[in-house]
Amino acid sequence: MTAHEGVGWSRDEMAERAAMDIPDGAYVNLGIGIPELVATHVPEGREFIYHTENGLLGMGPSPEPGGGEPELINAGKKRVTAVPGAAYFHHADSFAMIRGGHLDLCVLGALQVSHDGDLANWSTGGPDAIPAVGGAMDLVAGVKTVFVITQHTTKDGTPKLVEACTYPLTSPGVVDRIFTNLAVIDVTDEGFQLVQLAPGASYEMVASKTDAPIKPMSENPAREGTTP
Amino acid sequence: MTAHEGVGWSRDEMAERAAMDIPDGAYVNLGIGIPELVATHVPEGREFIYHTENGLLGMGPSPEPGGGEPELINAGKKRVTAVPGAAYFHHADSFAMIRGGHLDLCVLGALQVSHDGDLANWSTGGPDAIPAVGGAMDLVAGVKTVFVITQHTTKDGTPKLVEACTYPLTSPGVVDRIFTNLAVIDVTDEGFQLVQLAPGASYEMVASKTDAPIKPMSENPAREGTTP
Amino acid sequence: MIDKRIGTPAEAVADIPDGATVMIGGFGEAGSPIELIHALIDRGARDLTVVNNNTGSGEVGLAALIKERRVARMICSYPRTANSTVFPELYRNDEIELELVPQGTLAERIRAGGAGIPAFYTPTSVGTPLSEGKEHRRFDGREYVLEHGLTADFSLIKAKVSDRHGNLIFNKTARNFAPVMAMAGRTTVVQADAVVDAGDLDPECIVTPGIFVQRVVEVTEPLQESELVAQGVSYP
Amino acid sequence: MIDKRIGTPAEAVADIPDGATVMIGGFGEAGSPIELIHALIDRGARDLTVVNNNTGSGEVGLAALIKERRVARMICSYPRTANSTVFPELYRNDEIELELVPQGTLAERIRAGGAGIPAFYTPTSVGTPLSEGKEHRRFDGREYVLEHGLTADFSLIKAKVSDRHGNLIFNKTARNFAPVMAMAGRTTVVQADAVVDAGDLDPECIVTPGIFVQRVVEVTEPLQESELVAQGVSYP
Repeated sequence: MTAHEGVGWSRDEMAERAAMDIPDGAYVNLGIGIPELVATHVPEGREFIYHTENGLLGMGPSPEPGGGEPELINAGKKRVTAVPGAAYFHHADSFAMIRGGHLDLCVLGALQVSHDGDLANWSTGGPDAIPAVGGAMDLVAGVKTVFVITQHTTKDGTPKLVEACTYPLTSPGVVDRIFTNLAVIDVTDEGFQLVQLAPGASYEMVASKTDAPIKPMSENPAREGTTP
Repeated sequence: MTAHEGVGWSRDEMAERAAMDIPDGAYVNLGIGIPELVATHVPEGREFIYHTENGLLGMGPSPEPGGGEPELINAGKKRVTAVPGAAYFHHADSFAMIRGGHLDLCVLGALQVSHDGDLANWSTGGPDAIPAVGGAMDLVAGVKTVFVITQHTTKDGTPKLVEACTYPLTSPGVVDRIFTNLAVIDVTDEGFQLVQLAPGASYEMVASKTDAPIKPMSENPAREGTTP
Repeated sequence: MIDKRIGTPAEAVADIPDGATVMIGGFGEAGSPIELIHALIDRGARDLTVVNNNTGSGEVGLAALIKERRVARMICSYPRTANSTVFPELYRNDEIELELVPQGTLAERIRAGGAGIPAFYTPTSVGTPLSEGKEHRRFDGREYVLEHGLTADFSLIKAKVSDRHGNLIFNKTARNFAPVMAMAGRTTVVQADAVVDAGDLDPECIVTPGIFVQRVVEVTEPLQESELVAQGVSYP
Repeated sequence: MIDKRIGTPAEAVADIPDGATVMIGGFGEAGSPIELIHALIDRGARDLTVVNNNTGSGEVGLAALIKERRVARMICSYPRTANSTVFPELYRNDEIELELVPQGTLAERIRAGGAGIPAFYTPTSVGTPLSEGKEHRRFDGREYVLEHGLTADFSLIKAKVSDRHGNLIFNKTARNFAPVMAMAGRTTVVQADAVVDAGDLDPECIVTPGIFVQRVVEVTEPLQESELVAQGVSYP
């Protein structure tokens, strides 16, 4: 049930595609995992300022392997750098930025996204799972635009884009746009709206791997490729 | 009705007497007026750190007349200095210190103090008065020990220590000790308790100028001169 | 490239409309963005709600804005100070509205507004006329009053140095309300004594990170309110 | 003379009793006051409630405190991280209690506790299992949940430099929770890489003013958690 060879975007291409939709000058928070790769794909002529919730605005690229400092890390606890114009601050100020609506955009991973924009990305709710929420609930509650980057399905082919999340929610109704290995999809008032297909992917393929209705591009061509 | 010549403490002596009751190492906020004079009377061997609510911990003495800077001022908007070890911070952090119970002591002026410890020091409530509260309500709500320095009566002889305040309250039940030109008086669970008489003042004089019962020292000699 | 610099105070306040809520930094004259306030007077916006700890002094800066009848309503803690005559006169004549807020509650309401906190409980003002009609509630046996976050359409503040990202440092007790007002303003306009390049400020010492700032104007030798008042200057 | 210096980590934590609530700074290893935590292990206090963003890694620092069964209850946002095995095992065996709090709510609850705010409303966690059973309320048409301030008997934090008054500066992202925990601890104990005289720090750059600090211990070359974990070190 995995995507065919040569079909769709790689993790890196998904991140690159998401970066294309971030406006110049945006203040951006990147979640752990594929979202972290977005930082390596700033489109020509644009400048983003990356926020990491553990107290740094102006996060720069990873240091050389083996380099960096243990007290200069990102939210994923990986070593990072700081760009000229960076600022350090404490956790309450950092989440004041988030909760107060000062960040333009965040890019998060997902376990499930519903066609109402509900996001589940912190817990499978399993009896043996150690619940761990971090800053995800704060980010979706406060950041103006929420992007999700995720594989279109789990490894065993189960759709992650669904009518209703079965996992515990991170927040209801918060996701604006989803970047998967197969497509770019908006969450609209009428549910999922296909915005763009990955190379080799078809509407039928995307629809068959999505557990909720999804409108093809032709029904709403004006939206294609726009930034929410 | 004013105090007799040679009787009682001057404004400066009242401030000096109050300073004697501030423990070594205390973090102290001084209100506008006579309380400001306390800063000039730090007893030998003690170190106090003065907080001014407009964003400075470690306020130092006034600069030379004509000196100082317009952007280094105290809560009374007078020019001050900063001591070695001082720190600047913003208003929300400053009042977090106050409201959060981090200041040991404040010294405030008063219009009236009741024998329950109610303080009125921000408004006469008159129809033409411009109400102005500043930080007084925050200070008495948050600071551990509240001292009041005030003349024992108004200029026309009306008592300022009363059974019930007639002016709008700053807060009910907050005053611990009062330093007047005639006496040092504690506010106890049983009302006013005389702690010390100023030179030339008698219990009868103090009692006659106080509009509430006041216990003489002999009833509770152990309290004399102690710090609350 | 991110560059928040704007050429003049006039351009920086050109879109402040009638009826706007405007936070203005400063505690007395310390931190008062006097050139931005004068530009706002020139701009002509009326019916403003202004948040400031005081009401200005003399007939310059905030006092001049009030004197020109641009302010319908003041939210402040201490509307009378030395040389403050403009506000008292209008207030006694019922020509300006006043919401009196304890200073710490004012600072916390502004921070809350900027931090996405709609309301909080505080012990300050319980048992006084200033908490009358407000919701009270006990926590752990003590009484508190509910207060609401404050936000503004525009915040006008003064900094010592800004970089092109809007990262700010301040001068001594001129810092006062500026950092929290920067958080609470949907558009925060800064006048800075100096504007430098990104990276020129120590990232450990930045007080207000640039995310809270939208516009920066360099005003290299700002007027000092007390000097103007001493000279009897009246603006405009 | 005000001098908050204490000779050793052991002396600095010698009065932490059984059953205490202890806030411990750090986000992962960055800012973790590892020498103070090890001193707390040596001290032997049990039945602690510990507030930290995580639960430590390997078998040193916070993870070692948990492994020694000193922690009855953790309040944190993210109890599993790389090399975090101690907490998960105890949690699955019902040997430790967990209060899971969103990271921003945790930071704000700690700040509120330190600022004398008993409770506040936040949009975070509305519509999720983490707000179940909590009071909800609408402001301006949006739903919020009531959260309470957090205080601690002791806060243990790490700073880069302290002066003898307890004024602190931090190192990069090791700052994280330390400033708010310093506010919320009735007794705040700091381990600093260096302790200097009053006046040696720039008063404009002090992050935590000394009023929030009660004790300072100099630990000139602090252990680094990730190095110890890589070496397979287990404390004690």
